[in-house]
Amino acid sequence: MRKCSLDKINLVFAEIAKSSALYLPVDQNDGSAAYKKWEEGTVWSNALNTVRSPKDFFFPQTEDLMKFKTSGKNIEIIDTRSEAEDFVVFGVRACDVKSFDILDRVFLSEHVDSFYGSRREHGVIVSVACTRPSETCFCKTFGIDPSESAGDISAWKTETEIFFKANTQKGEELLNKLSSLTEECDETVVNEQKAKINAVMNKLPLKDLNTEAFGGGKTNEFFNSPLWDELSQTCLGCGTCTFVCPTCQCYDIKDFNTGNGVIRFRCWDSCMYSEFTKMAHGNNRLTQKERFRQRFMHKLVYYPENNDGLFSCVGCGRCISKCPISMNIVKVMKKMGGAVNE
Amino acid sequence: MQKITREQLIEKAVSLLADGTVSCVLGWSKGEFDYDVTPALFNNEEELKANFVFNDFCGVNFSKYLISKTNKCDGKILVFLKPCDTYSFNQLLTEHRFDREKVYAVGIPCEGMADIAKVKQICGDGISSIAFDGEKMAVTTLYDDAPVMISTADVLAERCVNCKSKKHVAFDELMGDEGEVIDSNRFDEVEKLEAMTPDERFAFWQNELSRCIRCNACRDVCPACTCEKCVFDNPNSGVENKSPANSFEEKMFHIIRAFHVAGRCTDCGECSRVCPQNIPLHLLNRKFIKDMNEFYGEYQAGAEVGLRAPLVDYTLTDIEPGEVFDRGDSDA
Amino acid sequence: MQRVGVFVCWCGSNIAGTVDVEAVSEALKSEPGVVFSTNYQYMCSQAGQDMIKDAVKEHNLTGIVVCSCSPRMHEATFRKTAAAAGLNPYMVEIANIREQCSWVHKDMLTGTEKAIILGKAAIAKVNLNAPLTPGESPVTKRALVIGGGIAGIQTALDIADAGFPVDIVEKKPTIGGKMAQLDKTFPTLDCAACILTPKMVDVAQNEKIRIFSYSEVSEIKGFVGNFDVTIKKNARFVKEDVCTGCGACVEKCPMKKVPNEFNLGMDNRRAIYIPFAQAVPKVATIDPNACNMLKNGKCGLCARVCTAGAIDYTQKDEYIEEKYGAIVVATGFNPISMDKFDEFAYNQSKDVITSLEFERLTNAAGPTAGKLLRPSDGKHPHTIVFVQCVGSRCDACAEKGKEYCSKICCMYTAKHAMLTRDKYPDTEVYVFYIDVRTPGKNFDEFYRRAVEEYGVKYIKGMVGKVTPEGDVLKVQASDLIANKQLHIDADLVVLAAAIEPDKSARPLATMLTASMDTNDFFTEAHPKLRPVESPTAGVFLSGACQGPKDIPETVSQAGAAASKVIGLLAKDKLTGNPCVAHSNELMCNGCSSCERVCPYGAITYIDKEFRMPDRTTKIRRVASVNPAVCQGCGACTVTCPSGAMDLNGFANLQIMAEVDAICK
Amino acid sequence: MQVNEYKPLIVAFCCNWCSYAGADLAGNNRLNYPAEVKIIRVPCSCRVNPMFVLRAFQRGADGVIICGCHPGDCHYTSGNYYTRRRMAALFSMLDYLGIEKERTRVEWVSAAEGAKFAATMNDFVEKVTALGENKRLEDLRCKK
Amino acid sequence: MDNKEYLREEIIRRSGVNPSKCMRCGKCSATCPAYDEMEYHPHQFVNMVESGDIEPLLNSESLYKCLSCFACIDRCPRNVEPAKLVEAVRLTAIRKQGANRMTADDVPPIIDEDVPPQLLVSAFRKYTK
Repeated sequence: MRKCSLDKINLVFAEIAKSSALYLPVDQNDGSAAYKKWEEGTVWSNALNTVRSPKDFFFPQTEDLMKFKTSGKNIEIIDTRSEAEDFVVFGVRACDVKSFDILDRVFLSEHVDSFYGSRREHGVIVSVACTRPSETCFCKTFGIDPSESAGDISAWKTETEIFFKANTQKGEELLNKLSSLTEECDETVVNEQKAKINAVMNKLPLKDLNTEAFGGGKTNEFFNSPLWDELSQTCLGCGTCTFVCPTCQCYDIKDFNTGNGVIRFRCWDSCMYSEFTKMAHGNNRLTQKERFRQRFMHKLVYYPENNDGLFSCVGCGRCISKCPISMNIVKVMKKMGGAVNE
Repeated sequence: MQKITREQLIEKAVSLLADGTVSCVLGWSKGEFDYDVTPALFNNEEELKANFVFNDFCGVNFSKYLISKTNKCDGKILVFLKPCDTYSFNQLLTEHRFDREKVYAVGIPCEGMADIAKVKQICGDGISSIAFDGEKMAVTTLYDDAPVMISTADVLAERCVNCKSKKHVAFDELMGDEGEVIDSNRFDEVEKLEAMTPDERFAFWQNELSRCIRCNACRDVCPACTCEKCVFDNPNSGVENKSPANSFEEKMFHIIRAFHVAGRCTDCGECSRVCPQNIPLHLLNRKFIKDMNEFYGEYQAGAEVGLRAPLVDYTLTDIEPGEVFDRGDSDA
Repeated sequence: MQRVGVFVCWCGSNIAGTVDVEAVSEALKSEPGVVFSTNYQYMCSQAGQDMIKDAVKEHNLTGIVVCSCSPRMHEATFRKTAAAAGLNPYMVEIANIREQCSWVHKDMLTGTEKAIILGKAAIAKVNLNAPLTPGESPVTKRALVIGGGIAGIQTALDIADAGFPVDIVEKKPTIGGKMAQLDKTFPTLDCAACILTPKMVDVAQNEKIRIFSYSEVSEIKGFVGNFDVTIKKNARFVKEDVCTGCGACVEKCPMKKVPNEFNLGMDNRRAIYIPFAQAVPKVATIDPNACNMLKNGKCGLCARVCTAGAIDYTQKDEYIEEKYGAIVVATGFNPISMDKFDEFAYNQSKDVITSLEFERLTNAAGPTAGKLLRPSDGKHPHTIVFVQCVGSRCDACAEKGKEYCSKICCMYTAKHAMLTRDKYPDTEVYVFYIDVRTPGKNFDEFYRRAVEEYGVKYIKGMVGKVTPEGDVLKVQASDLIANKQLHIDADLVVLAAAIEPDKSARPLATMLTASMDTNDFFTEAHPKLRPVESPTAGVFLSGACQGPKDIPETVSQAGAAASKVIGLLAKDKLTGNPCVAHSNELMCNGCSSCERVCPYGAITYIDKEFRMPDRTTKIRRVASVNPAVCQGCGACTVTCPSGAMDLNGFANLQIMAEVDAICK
Repeated sequence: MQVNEYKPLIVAFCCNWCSYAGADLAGNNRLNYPAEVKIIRVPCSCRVNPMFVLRAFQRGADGVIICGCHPGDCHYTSGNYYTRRRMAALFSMLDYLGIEKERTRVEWVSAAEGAKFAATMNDFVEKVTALGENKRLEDLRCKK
Repeated sequence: MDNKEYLREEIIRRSGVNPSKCMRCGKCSATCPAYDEMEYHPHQFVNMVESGDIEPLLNSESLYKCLSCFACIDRCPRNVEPAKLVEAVRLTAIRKQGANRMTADDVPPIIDEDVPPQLLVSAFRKYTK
């Protein structure tokens, strides 16, 4: 374990930025924080929660898959794939780190998504233990420990200092680069910090929320539940929840006609949209209720069913704070879960 | 703190359910915390007593729901409308979007709604409870032992700071006393922008719109966006697009959306309320409203049912498109 | 995707001079969809057209692009060619490489480049063209004329002459209108009755013409060629077909004190009456507000004296439904009310009258049997003051009068002044004017005669005040040229009141979806080129309902309107322009924006049942365009936010494809 | 000299009854105007959807001009009055977003005004050329 | 802007009248009860203001002959409102240093039982800045 004083943090950033692009949460004028590329003078936000999750770094909202160049009646195909540059994402919360496992299981199992894969290889994640969990946090529900974040490097932040622990090869390498700026130390301070955080965790309003009721094999139990009508009745069908969600991974592949060619690109899609997974025969989910159900069934039942019980929600709380009508997975779990969550 | 209380509203709803005037109620349902309120249909007294809430966070404009809900609910549906909501209500009637006969509208006074983001900017994250008390709200967080006292006025949502009217322009029944149309400063922001140089304006919007994630919340919440199928969702429209692939498409979406609601937008402010990226979308709509007021005379969409919007109307002596710019600059 | 053939025209050297036609046809070969491309000296020539026809057969083309002169020149030609080759004529697109390319650009390179781009745009468009067939609608060979004044009469006669049945709807008990009330007509001074009444008789006797007098139009549905009109025949309590017009009932009627509107209330008529001797139809009418029998069941004299037994106190309003192919509006005008002009003491003194009242006073059939006598005391007036522009040419915000010039006042005032001096040389006649406007054949000569031969005193200036004092009217006016204020003791003051469209015009316009200007005059389809047609297809304008007019003008316009109607009724079918708007009902949400911008009222709304995604059905209000009425301007397509409205031949996607091709 | 090298791309929407005929007249009288102007024929100026204008800019146009009958002379009586309002609103909005106002224009050109058409186009091209490439409403994907 | 032009603008601004709307019908003069007292009649007033000869008007007695009965305003078919012009010119005149038409001292001698006090007051107001 190594530590460094927070007044030296910008030197650390500078050091990292030397060898690879560095992204970290920065305060925006509207009071929220967003990941920005670090350059001299950029200030690391104290807010850990960002509106957009760091999934963007590996699975961007839009990316080109291939191009067709047309001239007259001839078509030429251009492969747009290229090896990603090295980059570092600094200050990722434990829950967001967890979301990468969930995405990996989708993109890196048969067949490997080379776009995603290449970014995962070249990205180094420096996760930071939470200092001030929000009332919307419920990562514990999914067995995540915000004080023990699992990036390539785990970091802990106190009033004055920041502590680093490498968990992977990539992490080691990066930490070595910082050796001149950091010094070896023991874990006492960190342990105090952990204790602090866990103390807060036990005060959180959603601390008792649990997943007992859900998981693989529960399809029949929930699918036809009458409760879906009530839960979805005022859903606007916008994509906010899915787009701010760190684990939503659905995308659409579209062609854009540039006039002198075609760009085939993929972009995030949302199961809340009426056009989602539209096929030759039309839509297979015709009403908002069905789309709404799909999202939560996927997170709480289908995904665990195919991924040894792993839920595809990390309790980051983004959907809770951003949904225009404040309908969210917590409310769904409580309604559907019945007694266990009351 | 709202003048009208949860209890009064429940009482009203219960009595209307009881005498069969209405068969269901469109209202606010309490959430996990004291501020996350969800619109919901209530069918009976029990549900109301259990979940109905009314507080400074009930900003949702119900008007648009009437389009779908009037078909769902047999018998009349009771809807509580804040003054600004009544304008959307009228505009939707103007466009024949729902059956007036199937709605029983109760106008309720509104003291302005709070913006939770502003609250959090003052007392930080981790809110465990909010108690309403006169002009103030007591906010308790996980991190301070004593509640922080915040005056409601300081955390009013932008649209309420610049409230354009406390008058109900449509209702079957009015609770509390009738307010007046207010001449607000809602165009000041627009004027500030007009005063900037084109480069500054471009930079401003570039920065704002670049945050757009095309979640469509602004569109889907908008009481003026009631198309059966939006051009941006329609593969045959020629302009369909699902994501802001680049700065052009960000602009394209927001310009066209603003243009499509121009003259129909009542400036209810829902778009800005729901934007997860806090893009000041109301500044686009208000630009159109301000322009039309200046070019073609004062016009408030939804002020009456059946009004003719500026863009579906004309006079023989309208301003020429070439003249609009200099005007803008001179206003500056 | 179509199989497109491209035909580049040299137009001799007109195009080939600055455009390398060879290069163009070569370049366009490789465009998507193009299967054949060639060029030729004169595409529009027989040989050229044959070339196209052969190519269509040989390469079984489904679309044709001709790069040539302006489509305004030869689009029709090549559409015919396509049709002859068995293609739908609307599968042809023209790239205008002459007027908009070779003729405006000097050097070969730029010319050729641009020609290629224009060609590409046309190809991109034609690839999205769809065969169009013009809608056809039958024509009801019957015309409706609303208003039985000289305008309506003339129009009806002309249409009937051409052999088409015409109905006239007149709200008064008789046709004839204002002209029937006039004495003489300027500038020829022949008596109005002498020239009008024969025409009225013609109308009555023409078996092609039906007169609905004492009737109004109550509802109009349908569109050009197919109007469904409901006519309300007000109960006149006299059986029209039985009444002989002998007038015995009128003689006997005890209710003698009913103001006679035909003489503008200057004398009285009975409760049962015939407006005037030459009325058509010459049928009595009972005024329900005056008749004792109808009011309280007492009297019934007329029924007893009527040998024909035409009186029927139980008669009810009758509604008649009729189909028409064309409608002519001839609702005419009225003098405006003088109430707002207290300064002229119109309401204080009987001796202050309007020019129309003056007409009656000098009319042999009038209240004074043609003798010019003061309404107050029946004395002969010795000093008469005429005031022009009363209520005409007022400032918009004055709210008293009208902004426009009423056009006829200058001439009839000159006429009145002249006639007065002619019949009664001992009278002093003053005319106060702001300007004297006498454009028109023999008009100015007429006015000069009034001044020079008849010694009418024309004074540049306005009357400011008229005060009745004893039996004289103190007139205070200004003489601007002498810069004096005049004080004249007049016996009679005649006001040339402005004229305004009849009150019935506005509601009628709404029924017809015909547009009106702010003064309630009907607007014409084009101010210069279509002056007698309203923008609404199948509706035509005749007479003063379109703007102030004198008799000759009215008559000529009436004829013009008739000829338009005849042109329409002569057709068996109307083939519309197929490039019309159509709404995609699945996307339309019935918001009514399109209806509001449609200048032709072509859009209506229907409730349609839809299967909803959740397998329920829902009734929705959706727009439907009447292709026979739509003219294809496209205003609706832009107003429609969902893009449910689109325009055949100029579809959103087609225009965007052109944009793309040009910007490539 | 670079400015002279640069050739802008202008899309002109012309109503069939007045402006398109005006353009033809310009041709008949051999009145030159830059070849950068490409005309698209529409039945009436009121057919021009703001989406077309943006589309043109997206695809690489540097200026868009809409020509219609003079107010009062519209073949469809009122079409150009709507155009006038729509485009006034749209242009004002584009200006508000910081898009150069010289890139958009509405002109009333009658069928008799061939000279005016040519003059207008010359002037417009000149103004747009002075501005240089359209950077603020461009879509890089459409660049060659 | 030369003085003549300036005066014209000033009068038009103060009166809020647009003299160019005048159609030369003379109805104002025709209605004017003070016509004979006046050297310049209402219609001339309008005409002169439009052509900018304000000087003669400023020095003319007519200014004080106008009774402000507003008959001309009421009757003018063009809404030109001549009386407002007269008023504007009068103001311009009396606003000049010491150009008051009437001073407090002038009042006592003309007090008269038969004259209602309001008349004096209003006259005083009208003739004094």
